[in-house]
Amino acid sequence: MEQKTPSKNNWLMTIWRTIRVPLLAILSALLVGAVILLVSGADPLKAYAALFKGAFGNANYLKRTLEKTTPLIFAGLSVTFAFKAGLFNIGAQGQLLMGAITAGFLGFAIKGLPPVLHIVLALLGGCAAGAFYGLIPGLLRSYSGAHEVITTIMLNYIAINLTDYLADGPWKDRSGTNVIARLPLIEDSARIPFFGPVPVGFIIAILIAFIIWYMLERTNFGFEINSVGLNSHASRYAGMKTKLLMTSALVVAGLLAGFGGSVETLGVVGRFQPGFNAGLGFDGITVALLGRSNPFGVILSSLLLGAMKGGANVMQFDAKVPHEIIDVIQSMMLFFVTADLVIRKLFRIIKDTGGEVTLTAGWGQK
Amino acid sequence: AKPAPTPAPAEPAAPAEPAAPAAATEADCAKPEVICIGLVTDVGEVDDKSFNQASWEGVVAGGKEVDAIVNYVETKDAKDYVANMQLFLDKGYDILVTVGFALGDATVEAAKANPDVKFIGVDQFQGEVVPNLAGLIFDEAKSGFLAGVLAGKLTKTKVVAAVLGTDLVPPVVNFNRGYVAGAKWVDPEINVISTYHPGGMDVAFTDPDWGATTARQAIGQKADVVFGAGGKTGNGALIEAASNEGLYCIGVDTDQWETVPEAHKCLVSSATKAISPSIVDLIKMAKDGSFPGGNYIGSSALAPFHDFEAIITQEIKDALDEGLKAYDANAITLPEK
Amino acid sequence: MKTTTDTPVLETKDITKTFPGTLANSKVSIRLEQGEVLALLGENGAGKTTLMNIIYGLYDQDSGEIFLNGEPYNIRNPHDAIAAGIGMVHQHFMLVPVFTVLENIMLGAEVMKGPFLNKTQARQEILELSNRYGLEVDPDAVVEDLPVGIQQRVEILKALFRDVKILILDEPTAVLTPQEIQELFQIMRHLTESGVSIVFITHKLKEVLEIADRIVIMRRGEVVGEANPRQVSEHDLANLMVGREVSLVVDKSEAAPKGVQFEVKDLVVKDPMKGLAVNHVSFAVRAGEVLGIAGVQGNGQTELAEAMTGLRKHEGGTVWISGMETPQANPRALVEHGMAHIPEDRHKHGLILQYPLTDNFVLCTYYKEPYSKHGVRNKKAILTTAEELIKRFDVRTPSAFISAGDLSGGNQQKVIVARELSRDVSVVIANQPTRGLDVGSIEYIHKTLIRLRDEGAAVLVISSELDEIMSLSDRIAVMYRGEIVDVVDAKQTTREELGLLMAGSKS
Amino acid sequence: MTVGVMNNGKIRRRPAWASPLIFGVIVIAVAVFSFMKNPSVTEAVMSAMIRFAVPLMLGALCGIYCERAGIVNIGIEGQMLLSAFTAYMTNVWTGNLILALLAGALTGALLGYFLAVISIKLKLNQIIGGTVINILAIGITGFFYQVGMTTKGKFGPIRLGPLAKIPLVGPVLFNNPPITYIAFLMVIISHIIFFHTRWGLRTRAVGEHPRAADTLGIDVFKTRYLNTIIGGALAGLAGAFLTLEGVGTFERNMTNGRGFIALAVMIFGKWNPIGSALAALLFGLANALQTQLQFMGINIPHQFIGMIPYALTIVVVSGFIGRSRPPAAEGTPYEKE
Ligand SMILES: Nc1ncnc2c1ncn2[C@@H]1O[C@H](COP(=O)(O)OP(=O)(O)OP(=O)(O)O)[C@@H](O)[C@H]1O
Ligand SMILES: Nc1ncnc2c1ncn2[C@@H]1O[C@H](COP(=O)(O)OP(=O)(O)OP(=O)(O)O)[C@@H](O)[C@H]1O
Ligand SMILES: [Mg+2]
Ligand SMILES: [Mg+2]
Repeated sequence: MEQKTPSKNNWLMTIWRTIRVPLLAILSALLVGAVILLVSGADPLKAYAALFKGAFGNANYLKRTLEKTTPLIFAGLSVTFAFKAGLFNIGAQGQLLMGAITAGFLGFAIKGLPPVLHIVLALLGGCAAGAFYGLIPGLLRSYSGAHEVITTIMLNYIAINLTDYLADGPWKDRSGTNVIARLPLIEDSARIPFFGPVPVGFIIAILIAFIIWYMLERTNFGFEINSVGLNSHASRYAGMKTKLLMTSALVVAGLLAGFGGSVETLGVVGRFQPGFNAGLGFDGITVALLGRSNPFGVILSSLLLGAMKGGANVMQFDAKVPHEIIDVIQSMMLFFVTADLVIRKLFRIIKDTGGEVTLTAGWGQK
Repeated sequence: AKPAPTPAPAEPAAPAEPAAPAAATEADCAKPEVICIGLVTDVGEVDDKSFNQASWEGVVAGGKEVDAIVNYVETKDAKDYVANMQLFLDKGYDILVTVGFALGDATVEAAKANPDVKFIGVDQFQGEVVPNLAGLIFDEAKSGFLAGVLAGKLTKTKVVAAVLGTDLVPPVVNFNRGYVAGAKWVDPEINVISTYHPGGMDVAFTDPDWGATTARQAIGQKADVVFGAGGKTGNGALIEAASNEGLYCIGVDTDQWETVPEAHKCLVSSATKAISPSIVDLIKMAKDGSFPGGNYIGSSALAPFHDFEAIITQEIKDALDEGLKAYDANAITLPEK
Repeated sequence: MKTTTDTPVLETKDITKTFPGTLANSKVSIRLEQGEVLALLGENGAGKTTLMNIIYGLYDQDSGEIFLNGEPYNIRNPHDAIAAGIGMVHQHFMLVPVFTVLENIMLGAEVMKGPFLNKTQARQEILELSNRYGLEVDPDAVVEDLPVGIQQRVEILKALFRDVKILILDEPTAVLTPQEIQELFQIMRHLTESGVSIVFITHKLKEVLEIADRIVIMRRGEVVGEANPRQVSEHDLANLMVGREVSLVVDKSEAAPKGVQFEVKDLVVKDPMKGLAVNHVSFAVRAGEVLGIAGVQGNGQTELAEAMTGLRKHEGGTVWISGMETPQANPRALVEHGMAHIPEDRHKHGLILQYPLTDNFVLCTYYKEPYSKHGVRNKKAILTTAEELIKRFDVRTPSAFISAGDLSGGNQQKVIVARELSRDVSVVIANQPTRGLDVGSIEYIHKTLIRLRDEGAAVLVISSELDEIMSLSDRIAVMYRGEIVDVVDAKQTTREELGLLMAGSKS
Repeated sequence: MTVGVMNNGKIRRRPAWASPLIFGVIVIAVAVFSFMKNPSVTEAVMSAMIRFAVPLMLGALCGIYCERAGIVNIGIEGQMLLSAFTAYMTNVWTGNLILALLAGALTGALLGYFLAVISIKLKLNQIIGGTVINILAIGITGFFYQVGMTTKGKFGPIRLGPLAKIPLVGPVLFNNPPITYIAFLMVIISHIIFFHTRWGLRTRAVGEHPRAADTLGIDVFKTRYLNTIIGGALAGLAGAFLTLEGVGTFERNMTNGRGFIALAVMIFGKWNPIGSALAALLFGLANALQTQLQFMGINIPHQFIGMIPYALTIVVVSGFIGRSRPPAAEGTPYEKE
């Protein structure tokens, strides 16, 4: 639900209004981080300069930051979409893995396809695998009442086991030079290319975010998803197929996560390898919350997180700061960005009227 | 909280000692007369009490020998291997140590692209020879076998256990294959109960509670020797064994007498692979121009018995010698996994 | 039962309270004398509940003061109010649905035995209370399983369980049957005799005249007058409240029914707790007539309505619209067949409270043109419709973008009525359509229902309000224990006859 | 006044612990049977079950206290991790296990207070609050943890006199270290608190319908604060279990998702202490069984064995326990106008 502000005065002002609180929040988080850095004897300015350099300093760094941002956007969108239907998708991790391994398999197993076709095919496969992996908790939730938080956590572990098995068993790279559990390299025809320093996967992610936004805001399907999330009884009364909708919300969520996994395999890693996608699903939750369950917010928050992840090693290298500090700063950012109230008090900003955001309240809908 | 990335004494995880040789700094790495050695860890910390740490200790010790500036970067995301190597290459480092099989591809590529820089790839088997890249590999099954023989000799219940990290990486599997073979070589009747951690790569080596509980479960069914092979997961198993009377435990990778003091009560020995000394050797070879491309096999053996010297009878020592001979003569067949 | 003393037990002075966009109370001053029943009248959104919530410490007033027995008393929270002997039965139940009756009643006033709850003794006390006042409940039933009428009893028992000196009853009669209302009045008299003072809020003018000692009338946040129940008529009160002339009787022409437009054949609904909630019910409604279904709450009307409107699966029977059998449990198909449904529970089924009014107005038709085209929503068309309906149905709201949850209950009901009755409909099922509404709104909704009848719709009104049933219906079916026991002609029946049928004694 | 009302609405409701209990009975039956065939293995599996279950049980209890009062806590993982760390550090510094235990519980309580402030005072999204705790805990522990510290020991088992002599039950239940006993005790105490005391009744009311509770003079904020703090202390105990009883030492990230599993356990047990305890035991059993299958050398890829606990949970949750309904007001800040 977006809130309408009828007055259309200065759009610059409007943008400033919407971003000033998050900006100040980021600033506050960096300040807290600086204090910790100072206490531990490091030079915060140097550290932050290194962090920034590592994230955006040259084309290579920028490229890496965008590479790191891409899967976050997908995972964040996945969590967001489920939120909208009142469901808490902790399963993005598993869905992402399923997508990643399927795309990785299609990427190496199919030979001799023209590039674009091969990429599309592998992406479709990855999306389908993710969607399927969202379908399971969706069906269980709708038709047996099993809570999606439990089932998706469990499915995450099952996905890890399953992909480990495949990577160490039937789909293992059996070439002489390989000894470890992983799939063979994908064919060149399946590699998602770059557009200058910008990974094409990143562009796809932005596009998908826009599509999701449009879907949620402008289409009947989005309206139905939102309705089910807010009041499933009233949605049924209004003639919506609530069980089907909840199931499809998790299917779409799974598809998005699977998409992210595929893009990761085809665009960044080049093969499926256990451990290469660790933690992305949970980062998706962070990103979704930080982005306030808004697809554009998800893009921004993914960029922020992606930059921090991208710059972390340079910060460690140049400023001799352990990268754990990144976690501390990240959690502070999450805190301040969501703690409008604190920021507004701190910086004496009066509350804008409206602009209330609905996030999920608890374990999805009751 | 980490050992300082400057030259430091070779003690594990000792605090920084800022005395840099010849007052050279990292900025001088590009100069030919200044030797700089960089280390890129596998996902994990440089003080992981395991192969990252052992490698770093090797780098520090080697750096001392050749008067070099040393530094490390910890990898947080597996996708950053290349980027992390590039950090050193951009600064003009001369020797790069990359730790772990997972960095293998990235290291080969970097070595090919930077023929003037020497690369040491720990645990990286080389399929083809790149002259400036030495793949430091070990015969883990060998020290595993010796551990198995030791266990087979020490057990009274005829049940010995192994608590292992993941089987997704060969070293762990090889340790276990050797261990099983060793115990059975002593007495085919011995029941070897071994378990791999059921989780993925990201947790398999960092789950000491699982290791401890699993060791306990093995001890409960009469296992009296526990082989803990799997980073911190294995360490959990060692510590659990130490809290029981009359049990023995065997560590892995390095001499764990140094890294897991909580296990002193049971730690008879460790199935080591000599990561640190081999790295020191390779660094020295890099300096005097005898750097070997291709695979470089480091030694693997049992660590000293420390406090248990008295218990290790001559008979056991003989058996170990005999076993080693049999192993070297390829007279031992290892089980599948 | 007024025993006049000099100082009122409760007095408010110039209470003002604003919500974002709404002035809910503006300098409200009222007095409550010892042992009297003070009725508070006012249209929906007049600010009655707000004032009571302030007195009870649930809201903080922006300005103004409260006096208890002449002393200024700062009520910061309900705890203070309870300490001062104030009890309140809230308009929207304040019951924990998953708790038992017993737990709900003892909550906050627990009976203890050492560190533990003494449920045995509490049960005893509750049974005594309920015997004394004739408020029969099973202390161990879970509240959410109970029909609303019984939940209301629990609310009243809750107040009685704590000795109160001042009792606030906010629309307690909205969900009660006539008999239950009489018994409530009995209790109220009993209480005032023992010195308790009562504030009584209702929209039913008959009740006010029957029980009140004094009437205070509010409109748009202000006190606009005071009346003596012995000197005014219902008509006067209605006009005072709404500020214009209202007609209390539904003026309708003779019905001109045509063919059967809506039919229910042999409908069976099972309920895990009730067995056959709807027991082989059949009836037909013709185009151009209003069939009322009367019955005491809890006799299967809810289940019947839910089954007919597709909200619930039924175990047997069929539902026909214009000669076509409709599919089971499929509200969308029914809408497509031309059914409008005003649901009993507006918060659960009727509205998505977080949505703006715009979206709520098209909740059932969002997928149709012009509200959407090829699956894409047309927000402009939705807004146009919303603004038109707000005007046409006199919904009191600052804008069409306000969340439905921020409207007063009466206005929420209007939104639903507007949505359902503005469509092209052939069958209208209105379940308790005017519950909690003020006379002005009731008048409007009744008129609309009759207009739809005259335009040829088959109208089914389910209500526990006998007056409403009698004045709207052309024929009246009476439900008792899941069955329709009789269908009578509205013009020929009497309240007494209906009352007997509803009580299960077939004439 | 009862005219025509068909029923006062009494339906048979299955208590939350009913379905886990059915499993419990089955498990006991199987255990007794296998005990007669192979006592030591059965004992070992049962003991391992309990050990796996204890941190889950305490974590789930934490969740129950918070959520029954209306506060969603997905920060259990972080609370456990940080408490494990402080308990460990206290043990290192003082060598006093009791002090260390208290430090762990206190840390958990402090983080509980932090979550309470975030969700009650600042009215932030509670899931964010929990996430902040999780990330913060990883950062802080990683940053401050130093390798090379050792503790003097960990809690050992306390035999409960003659009880410990009962076959099977004795060694499994009555020969455990203190935190295990505390966990079981807390399950029972919590059950009594929630369903038989004033505090519990009020807490549940606050979690279901805070406004109703408020109208009855119950201090919603205070109730939420205290429960979240108590819950935090329990998560702290779970963390302390890992470092003081389970393993005896700390490692980065050693919770490895147990906090999240605890949440699943809580939901599985339908927000009921006894139900959750049984669910935790079921989970522990599945874990112990998968280890045992590997011990037995069952020849299927261990990943499939590793899936067992998770697959089993899904089957159980979807087939047997049906819908679990969270406290209605959970996750929403309470506001007074
Ligand atoms: N919590 C709230 N937030 C915003 N507006 C509110 C709130 N509570 C009441 N209002 C508004 O204040 C006005 C007075 O509401 P109140 O509930 O007091 O009316 P009422 O006289 O009780 O009406 P009804 O007869 O429908 O119960 C209404 O316009 C209502 O929408
Ligand atoms: N915090 C709130 N924010 C927004 N709207 C609210 C809030 N609290 C209550 N409301 C809405 O304001 C209206 C008035 O609330 P209140 O609790 O006073 O009910 P009421 O007016 O007495 O009941 P009725 O629904 O019969 O009018 C209700 O419709 C309610 O949904
Ligand atoms: Mg009201
Ligand atoms: Mg109102």
